[in-house]
Amino acid sequence: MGFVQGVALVLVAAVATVVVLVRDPKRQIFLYMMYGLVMTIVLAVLQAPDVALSELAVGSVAIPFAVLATLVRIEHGRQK
Amino acid sequence: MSALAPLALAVPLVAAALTSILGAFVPRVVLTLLNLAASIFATVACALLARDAALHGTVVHWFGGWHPAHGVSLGIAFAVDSVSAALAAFTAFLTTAAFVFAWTYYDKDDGAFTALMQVFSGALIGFFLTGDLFNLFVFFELMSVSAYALTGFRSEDTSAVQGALSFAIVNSTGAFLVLTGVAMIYARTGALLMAQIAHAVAGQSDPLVVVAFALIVAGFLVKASAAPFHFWLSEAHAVAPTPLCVLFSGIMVQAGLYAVARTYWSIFSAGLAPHAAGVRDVLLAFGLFTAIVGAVMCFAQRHLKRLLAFSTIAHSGLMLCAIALLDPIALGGFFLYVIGHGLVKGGLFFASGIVLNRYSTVDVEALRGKLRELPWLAVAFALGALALAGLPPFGTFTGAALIEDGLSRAHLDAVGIVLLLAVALTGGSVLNALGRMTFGWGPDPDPQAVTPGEEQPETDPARGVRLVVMAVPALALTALAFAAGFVPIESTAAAAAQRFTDRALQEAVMLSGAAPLALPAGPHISLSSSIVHGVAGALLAIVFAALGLFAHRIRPLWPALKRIYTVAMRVPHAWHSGIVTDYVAWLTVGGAAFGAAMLALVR
Amino acid sequence: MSWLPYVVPAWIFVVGLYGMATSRHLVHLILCLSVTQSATYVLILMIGYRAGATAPVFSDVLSTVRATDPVVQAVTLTDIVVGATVTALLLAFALRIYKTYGTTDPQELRTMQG
Amino acid sequence: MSPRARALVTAAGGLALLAVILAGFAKLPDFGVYLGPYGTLVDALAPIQRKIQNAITAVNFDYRGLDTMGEEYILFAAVAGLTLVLRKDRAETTDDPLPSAGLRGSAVRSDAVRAFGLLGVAVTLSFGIYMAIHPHLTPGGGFQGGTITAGFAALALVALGYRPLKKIAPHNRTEPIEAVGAMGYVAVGLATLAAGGAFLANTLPLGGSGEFFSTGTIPVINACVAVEVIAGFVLVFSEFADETRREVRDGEESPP
Repeated sequence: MGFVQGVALVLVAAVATVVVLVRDPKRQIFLYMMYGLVMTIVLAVLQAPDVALSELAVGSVAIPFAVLATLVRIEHGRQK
Repeated sequence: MSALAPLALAVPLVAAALTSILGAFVPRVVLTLLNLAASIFATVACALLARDAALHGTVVHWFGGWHPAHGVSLGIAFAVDSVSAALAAFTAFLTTAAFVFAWTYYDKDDGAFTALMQVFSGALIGFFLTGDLFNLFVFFELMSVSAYALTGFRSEDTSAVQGALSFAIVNSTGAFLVLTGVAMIYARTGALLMAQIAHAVAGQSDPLVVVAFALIVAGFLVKASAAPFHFWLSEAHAVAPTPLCVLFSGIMVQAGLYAVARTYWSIFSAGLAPHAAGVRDVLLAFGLFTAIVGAVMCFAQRHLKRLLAFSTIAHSGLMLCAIALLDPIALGGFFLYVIGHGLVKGGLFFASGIVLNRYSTVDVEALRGKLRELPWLAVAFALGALALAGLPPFGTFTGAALIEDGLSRAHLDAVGIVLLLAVALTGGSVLNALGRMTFGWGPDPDPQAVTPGEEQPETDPARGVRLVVMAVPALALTALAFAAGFVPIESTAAAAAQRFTDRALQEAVMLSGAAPLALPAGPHISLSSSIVHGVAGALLAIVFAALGLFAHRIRPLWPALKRIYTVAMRVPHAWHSGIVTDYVAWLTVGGAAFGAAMLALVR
Repeated sequence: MSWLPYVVPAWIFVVGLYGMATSRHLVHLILCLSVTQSATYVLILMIGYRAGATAPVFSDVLSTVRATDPVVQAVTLTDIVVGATVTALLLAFALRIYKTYGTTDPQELRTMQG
Repeated sequence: MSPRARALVTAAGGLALLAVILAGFAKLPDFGVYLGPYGTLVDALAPIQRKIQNAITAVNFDYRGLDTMGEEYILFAAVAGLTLVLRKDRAETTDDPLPSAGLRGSAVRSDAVRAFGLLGVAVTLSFGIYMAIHPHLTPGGGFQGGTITAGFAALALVALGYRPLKKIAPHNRTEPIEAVGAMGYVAVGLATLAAGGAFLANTLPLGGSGEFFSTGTIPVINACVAVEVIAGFVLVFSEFADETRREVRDGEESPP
């Protein structure tokens, strides 16, 4: 196993743990976007460029968009 | 003939997309007719496939024309044997009945419900027919996702979406377990075609194979609602639209069990056969536990759809025990039981749908005495209840008789008695509810008891022709369940199950292009010795119902009885907390226990 | 000990489950589910990886360099896209639950008890 | 269970599950060793059998095309369910509309934001479409290109506001388009079946390696997937955007 792969794998496990343990979704979602980026790197070093591109689009754009919209809506409800 | 296999999948899927495209433009009756035609086509196509597979052996369709070369498959194949085709045909048949019921049940429907139902049905058909492990997973996911969407469909009901969320979270986690197991076995074998994997793992039973097997089976047991993975089922059933409940209880849960049998017999038996006793013990323990939990919880329900859902859990436990025996005749009993139970449970769910439509509630206590207006419906409920308890000649009896035969040959008569009590208790629960709904019997409801959430009527009460259209599928399924008992199919079912377990033949047909073989004549099976068993089940059901309805009249004993019952039920009630995070916790524990038990016993 | 890298997907899977079971917010729960799912991607791609190999995308001339397994990549590719839409579906459920019950804490939702 | 009990139960169960899984993982081939044969064969055969340069695309749309057809329908079902739940919800819930807040960032949207947004939309759109239509030649394809192209919808929402997107992609148009994409995939399978081949058999001429019109049915199927994915994600984005801006119906941006 190469050095880069080792680092990327350790990093993704660490970020996953942090994403799970941060309980406030408003902060969690930014960590989740970061997790998406780290995951993209892992997939790229595993020689899967197609998958990495998908993960980039999904993990850092699509899901965060939907989550932020949901949180905005919930926040609005809380303010009332 | 092999072209029928992809058509049985493609036609429902095309109908679904067409329904979605045309939904806004064409009248509803056209959509209904289109979808009825598609479902009937799928039913007939799968029935023809089943017949062909019985007469000439496994029907194989290589998608994309990718025939395997040198024992290695590049593509995906449908491997249609008479059992999988029969179950696919039953799926399409139940879907047809559900479309008939839904025809007048919903006042308006923009096509989305119909389209999703059709996708769900197509997914199940693909799930039964495929001979490729990853493709099995894809159809598993497709079935699940369309089911989540359909459960959330009635989102005007306050609790529908909550049930859909629990359903989706728990089942998605189960799917990840399956995928992990598939990945592990792929790492070992470099193959995804079941026959090819089996060929590659022959003789291997090291921890990788055992854990891969355990994870795949645990994931499918989530769908099969085996305890402690079962919590989602009662919530999904309580809130799902009635026509969907028929498919959930009638075939979706059983599809999970079918996948357990398929995974074992088509793939892992190649490696695990020398350790079959360990596999049997673990599956049997989970099956028994499921049957007991389901039956006990079933009796405690006053929400009719939840009651039926817990009865499905209990019967799923029975069916898991049938598979656990790893015995072809008991497996044949399982296949027959799927059909018999599906017909009976379908009839009961349609009947409760009519109750919900008419009285806007399925709370048994709120319905006290009301069913007197609809005596034919009360009779349908009563017949369904007795059929659940295994009364001959209902279809459930034939299946249970074969399972019982397998149990006694394995010297597990005690297990048979527990299972008999469990199914009798589910029948008794329905009779208990029926006594209250029809005659107003039973103690007054406990004011402190939790009242089930208010049900929103699914539509306006139906009268006249609309009521008849709803009554037809309800009564027809019960009548078919009755008639099924007169079809002398038990010997054929045993032969088909025998063929289902013949891995060497599957490998030869799939990988080496050997000619498939017609079904041999089945063993002679005598059902007459089981009749006592079936009648005893029905009598026990009546006793259980009588206890529920009249125990309060035994004045001196009643307070003590009630107290014992309340205390005893505290644990299972607390366990079914309604909190999805609890369910994830139990899934984790259950998955670990299942895997650890497999590792410990299969060596 | 060359299987040590496989600890990573196993850990992500279990830690995701732990996050789901202890969650106090539906959105958090759904994101944890998505983390659990991502464990399967890592596992599957690790299984198809071949040391020193390139991606299975070939330029004009067929190269003699070995490539990684395209099957696992195809499988993961579709799974990621599908996983995203399922996550979106779950978020829609969460939103609806919030509007109905006024809470996002799964542990306060116990109407289905019993 | 109390939160504490639940955490303990899950931690214990999770550790046990971890041990079970690792007991199996310990027998996996060493990391970096791939034994095959499936992937090795596809790598060797795809460029010859299908004149294709991207073996992943060959697996997705040819060797294992049925899987992808199933995945298409998963997408279809998830999006249909999502629109049903959210839309029904908006039609029925009675709570007050949102104030002028939300993702689009409010009424004060400067020209600079608009300009950069437009630029972003143009770049994403062209990159996404480029990726979507060249799956057989380079990394990319209907799924990846589709998601990135649909990302333009998200950007357009943030930068330009809501109405332009609704004009380009109103729901009543996007939904049938999505279904057409899904149905197109099955239709290709049915066509090859009718032509006497197997379902999803690649019966079109394969062309020369590296040409745009090559690899037979793969570009056709890919186009269906791209259409479905783009339409699906546009629907997802605009449905969620709808949630954050209910004031449109009765507020500032209603048509004059």
